[in-house]
Amino acid sequence: MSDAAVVAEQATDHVEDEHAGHATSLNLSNMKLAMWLFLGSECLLFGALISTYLLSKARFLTEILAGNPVVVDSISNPTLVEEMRAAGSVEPLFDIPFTSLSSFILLMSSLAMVLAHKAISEADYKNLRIWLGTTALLGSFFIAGQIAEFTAFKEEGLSFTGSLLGSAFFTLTGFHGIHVSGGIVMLMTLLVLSFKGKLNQDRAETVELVGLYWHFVDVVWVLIFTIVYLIP
Amino acid sequence: MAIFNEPLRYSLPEGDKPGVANPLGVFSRPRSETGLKDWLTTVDHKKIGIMYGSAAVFFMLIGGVAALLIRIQLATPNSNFLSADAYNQVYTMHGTIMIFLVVMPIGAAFANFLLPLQIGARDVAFPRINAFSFWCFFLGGLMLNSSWFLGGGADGGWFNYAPNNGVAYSPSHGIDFWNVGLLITGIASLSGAINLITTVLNMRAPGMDLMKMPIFVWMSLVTQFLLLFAIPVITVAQVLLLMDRVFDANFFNVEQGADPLLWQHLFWIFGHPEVYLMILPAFGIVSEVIPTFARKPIFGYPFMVFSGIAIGFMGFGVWAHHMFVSGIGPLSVTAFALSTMFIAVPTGVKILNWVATLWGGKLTLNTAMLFSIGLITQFTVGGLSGVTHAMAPSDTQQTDTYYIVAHFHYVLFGGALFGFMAGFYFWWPKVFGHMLNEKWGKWNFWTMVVGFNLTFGPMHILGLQGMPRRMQTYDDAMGFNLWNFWATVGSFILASGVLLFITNVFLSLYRWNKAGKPNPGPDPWDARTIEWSIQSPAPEHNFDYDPQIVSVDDFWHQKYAEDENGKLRKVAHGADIAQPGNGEGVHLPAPSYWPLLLAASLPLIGYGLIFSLWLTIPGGFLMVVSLYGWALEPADDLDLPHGHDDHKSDHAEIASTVNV
Amino acid sequence: MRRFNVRGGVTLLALTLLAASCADDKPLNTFEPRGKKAQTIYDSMVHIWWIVLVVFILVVGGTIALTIKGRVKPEDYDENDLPAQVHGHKVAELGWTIAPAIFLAAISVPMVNTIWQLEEDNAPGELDVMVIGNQWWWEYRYDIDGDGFFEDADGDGELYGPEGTGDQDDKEWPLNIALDDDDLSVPNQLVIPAGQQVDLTLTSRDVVHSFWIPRLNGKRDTVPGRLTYWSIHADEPGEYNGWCTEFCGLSHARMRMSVVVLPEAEFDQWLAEQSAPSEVPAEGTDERAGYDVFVSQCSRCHVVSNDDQDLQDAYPKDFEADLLNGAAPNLTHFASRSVFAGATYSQYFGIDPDDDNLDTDQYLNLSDIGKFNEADVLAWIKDAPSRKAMFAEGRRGMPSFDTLSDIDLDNLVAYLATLD
Amino acid sequence: MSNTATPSTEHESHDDHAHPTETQYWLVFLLLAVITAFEVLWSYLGFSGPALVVPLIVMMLVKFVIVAGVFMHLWFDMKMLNGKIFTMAFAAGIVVALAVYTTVVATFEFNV
Repeated sequence: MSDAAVVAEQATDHVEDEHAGHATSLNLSNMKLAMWLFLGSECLLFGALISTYLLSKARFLTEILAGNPVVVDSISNPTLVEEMRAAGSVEPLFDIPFTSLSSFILLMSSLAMVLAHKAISEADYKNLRIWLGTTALLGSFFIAGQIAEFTAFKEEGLSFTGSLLGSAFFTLTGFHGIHVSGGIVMLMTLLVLSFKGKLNQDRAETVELVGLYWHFVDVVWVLIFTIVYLIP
Repeated sequence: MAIFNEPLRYSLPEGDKPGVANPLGVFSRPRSETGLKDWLTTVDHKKIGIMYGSAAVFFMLIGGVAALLIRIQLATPNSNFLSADAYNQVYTMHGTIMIFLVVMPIGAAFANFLLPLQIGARDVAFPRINAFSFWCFFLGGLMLNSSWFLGGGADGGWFNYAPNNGVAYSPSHGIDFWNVGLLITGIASLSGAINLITTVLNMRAPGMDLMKMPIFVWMSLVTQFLLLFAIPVITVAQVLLLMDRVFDANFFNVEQGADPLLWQHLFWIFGHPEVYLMILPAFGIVSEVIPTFARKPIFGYPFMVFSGIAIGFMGFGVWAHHMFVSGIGPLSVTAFALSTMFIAVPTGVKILNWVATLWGGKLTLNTAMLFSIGLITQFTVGGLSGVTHAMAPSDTQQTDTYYIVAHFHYVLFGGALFGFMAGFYFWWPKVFGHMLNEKWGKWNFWTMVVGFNLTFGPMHILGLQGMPRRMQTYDDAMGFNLWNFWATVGSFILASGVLLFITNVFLSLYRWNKAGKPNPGPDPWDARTIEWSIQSPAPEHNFDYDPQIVSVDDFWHQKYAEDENGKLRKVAHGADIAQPGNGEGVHLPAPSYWPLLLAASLPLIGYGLIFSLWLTIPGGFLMVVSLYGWALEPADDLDLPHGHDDHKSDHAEIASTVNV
Repeated sequence: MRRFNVRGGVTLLALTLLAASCADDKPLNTFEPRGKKAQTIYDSMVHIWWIVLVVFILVVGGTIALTIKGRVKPEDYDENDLPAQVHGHKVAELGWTIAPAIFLAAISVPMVNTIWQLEEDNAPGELDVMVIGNQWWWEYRYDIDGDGFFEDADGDGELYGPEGTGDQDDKEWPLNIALDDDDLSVPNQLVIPAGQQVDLTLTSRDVVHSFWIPRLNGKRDTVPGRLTYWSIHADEPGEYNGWCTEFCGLSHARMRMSVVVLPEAEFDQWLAEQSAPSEVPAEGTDERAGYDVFVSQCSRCHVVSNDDQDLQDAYPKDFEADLLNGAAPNLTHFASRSVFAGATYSQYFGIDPDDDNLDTDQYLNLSDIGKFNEADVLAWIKDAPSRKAMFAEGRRGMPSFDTLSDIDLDNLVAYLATLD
Repeated sequence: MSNTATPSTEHESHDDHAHPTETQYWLVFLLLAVITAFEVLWSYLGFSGPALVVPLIVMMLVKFVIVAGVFMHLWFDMKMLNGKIFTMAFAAGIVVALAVYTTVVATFEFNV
């Protein structure tokens, strides 16, 4: 919630960032400093979610290997349980090529975002709109991929309420997904403002701030992709 | 500071007309300067600070009544004054309220009111986010307390260990209220932390280097960093619990293989920095009060600063000492016992530096000073009892007994709250423009000292005699009768001490009104920091012009100088060199409805999560509307009174006289 | 108005202080160790207390002395006669940074030693007991058949053992703890031999509890889904009390503990007696009528081991894996214990539980020395929730049996009194 | 942390440091894409244990640093006056998170 407020403040709020652009004690913009502090705080948030996931995965796997009937029954696809036992990991659950594509899309959106910022700092409003739109679109593709993946998991029996792993996985990726969605809303807002002619070069910092947020969300996915998907 | 050196003009982007009255056609812009509407929509850090303080005192009365109920129940063995269920709710809510809705917000009240004044800024970096923080805290606190009327309060202890916090073991909605209410106050803390850190780092007056900031500013800065990094952790723990309780997830479902220790770790990673962020503002306050009334500078300023930073840093490395008996294994116990031992070092440095400040001083023992000395002595007791159970083997006998209850009350009541009382008496004239009565203040102090020590002193003995915490009742044969009785007597004396303070507040106001509202002057204490260089009460715009900072305790150095014999003489009176409080041409951020509305959407969503998800729809709608309303509303309103006046020349003149 | 008599008040206070410090009526006192482990802890903490006391006197006394010495009445204060403006003293400050650090490092060395010493002693010894926390009573399991395990706990063929034995990876805690005929389950009262270290394997069936017998050792949590290890040691026979010290829900305050320490020979005798099944009362007696009530009303949750096939069939040995159902105390030798209901109520009159010189023989045949506390047992069965708060309606805790007739209740109590 | 509270009246642009060109951004992106591809490849090569995990972690960190440094401009902000405050604010969060959560996971690992 608070990030939404911070972001809302920064998205169109000119006052703070106006005088922030002028001299301050550190000669830095207030909004940008606040954004970085917020991102520093977010590290603790995602760190807690990732550790929760790691612990839950370890405990889930122990139960599966030990054959705890409650946990085994929570996965409706019995072959999957067999595969997990054989592999000694939860790896068989994941569809790595699909997720790799998602990760690639998100990386690409980061590029689009940085190009959007470049465009507005050069007062190139046409390119600004193109790249803002592209970023939002790629983000939406990523979210669509998430939804597809969640549905597939649900069919295999890894549900949010069914097992410890499910709860941890969906909460971690869901939290990330909410962050991406929030970013998309901000990007769309910027796009509308731009079309209304209210997003000019003197507000390049607003785009930069949304960009910082967007790149951070991307970076978190870089971690999640490796830790959750690639490392068994 | 741009805000001073630049003409105080907030430029609007092209397309926005100045003074857009109703950005979404919903409201017209709030205009009132007084009355309820002003308080609801204000973005002035001083008013927000006052609201933080008043709300915290209001919650303190609720938490205090809960404390008295606990003490009545425990005054005699096998008492049935409170049922087991009621007792569990009362002690849980007492702890939760006192920590989250009293001590933390009073710290926030002082930080809000004082930080901009002490660093020479006109307001915080983000005034509307500041208002939003307050309303989140207040509405979250009200929501938490509404559980009393909606099926009972939380009954799992403030630490709320899993799996006892699950629906299976706590079927009432109490823990849901605890969870959602504290999530909302967490948002308040986090946004407040970002705001205040930015303010301190980025809005200092010219010349105010980091190492020239008052100690209170330093301690608040460390506090805000602790919040910045600790709040997300409790947020995650609470989200996990929320998922478990409301959406049937399995994070703490042992049957599915979950590990209950995960909760303990997440909770205490937050919980221990929490302890330090409650005490550090009080440390900051007494570090201002003691030098003022000892007529000496603080002893070892850099050590005070760095020990504060060290406490903040080490505060993140000791959390598992709350889990020495959880079976985390001797390796972890050893590591955390050692780190806990060594956090005593910077704390000890602080205490000894205060003592050294007293040494050789000419002490004016007014109420603020008495409370500060009360903090030093009582916190020392709490700190030393802390060392005794940092020893992990002894801790296996002492943890979860009344010994611990005694320990943390000595730290948080005898320490933090005594410090806050000192702060109230000290800064009252700056906040409200009149002094608190000294005679009543001294009664207040001595009653509280006697009551406090009689209440919590015996708890050391009770704990060592083996009385565990969180017990609804105990048996006659256990030998706890005597000291429990005296503790209850003490708690009522303590409560009357608090009432004396509240009486003093109203009495002083009444007498001041009757005496024709005499002004105490900008500098009634002959104080040291720059908030005393402006009028009392602090004018709405804080500073007429930029203070130019040359040294630590800059205002004091303006008043005193050495004469030809090298002897310090008073060369100027505070009242003579203070800024006149002329706000001509100053343009302030305009009030706004949106922070209040955005904050109000959160409890709505919270009630929705607890009772019916349908309720979240209006809450979510209000949230989206408020976010966009906020974003589209110019923070500035050029039609506002005060008028906009371009004093460029004036400012240039002031700037030219500055020696940097 | 009567004047407050200061001298009388001070005398009263002094007398109460004296009374408090002399009386030895504090069964949970942490300053009276009665066993090896508790003694180790006591020794490690007591010297810290003296150090802390000295620091306390120096700092607090110093602060107060400086305050009194330095005070100046506001009206006497001269703005032009300031005290020396000392900004600090690097050496002093470094001194009181480094000195406490060195000092703390010094006291850390024995502390770390003690931590490991207390932990290493938990290795399997002669007697291993499993401690299981329940809302709101304790279950103790004895490894009678001497196979080193507390039996096939979850029925998957893998065994739980004390530390260092058994399948340590198999750590998921099953909520249906199967009973084993060969091993012994004793609720509420732990019985151990004197002078011998008893190693404990702890876990919980529901929420986190904490096992604490202050005179025998510090505390250790029992965590559901985890095994933790601890041990106790008592020098002398006697009864030692404790209390669950981790908040465990509604009736936390009535989850109390009792440890009876017997001389070794008597302990062996006790163990043999406890391992024997109980007898079914003869047909036609009141006790038999009570037994029938037990089979129909109580055996759903409570276990009594005997050779009656009807009873064996009446309840399942494996409790349903239902978190709320849980397992209720095993009543096979109900009347051999001195406490019931989470060690909250005494089962016998005429025992002073705090008497350290108690003839320990009486624990073998309690009925010989005290009168069975029929009134409390009856009141308990009739309406347990009113005597100890429980979620009986949520199948957690004992429901009230006020629907039973007075005759049935009397007979039931009579039967329970025979279970010694 | 140095502080320069110079009362400046000029609009001091914080964009006066050189940002990469568009081509450079594309090149960085290509680098990231290649690393990602390599990560996926590595996870399919059948390594196990440290041979699998260590390179993956290293590649993850490299990506992290590149995105934070180039896309989030930390490398360029570092060069501007007081710009390292941004890096420090962010790094503080990362360091605290790493230290704290590694310890948590370790306490579960070494609990005997």
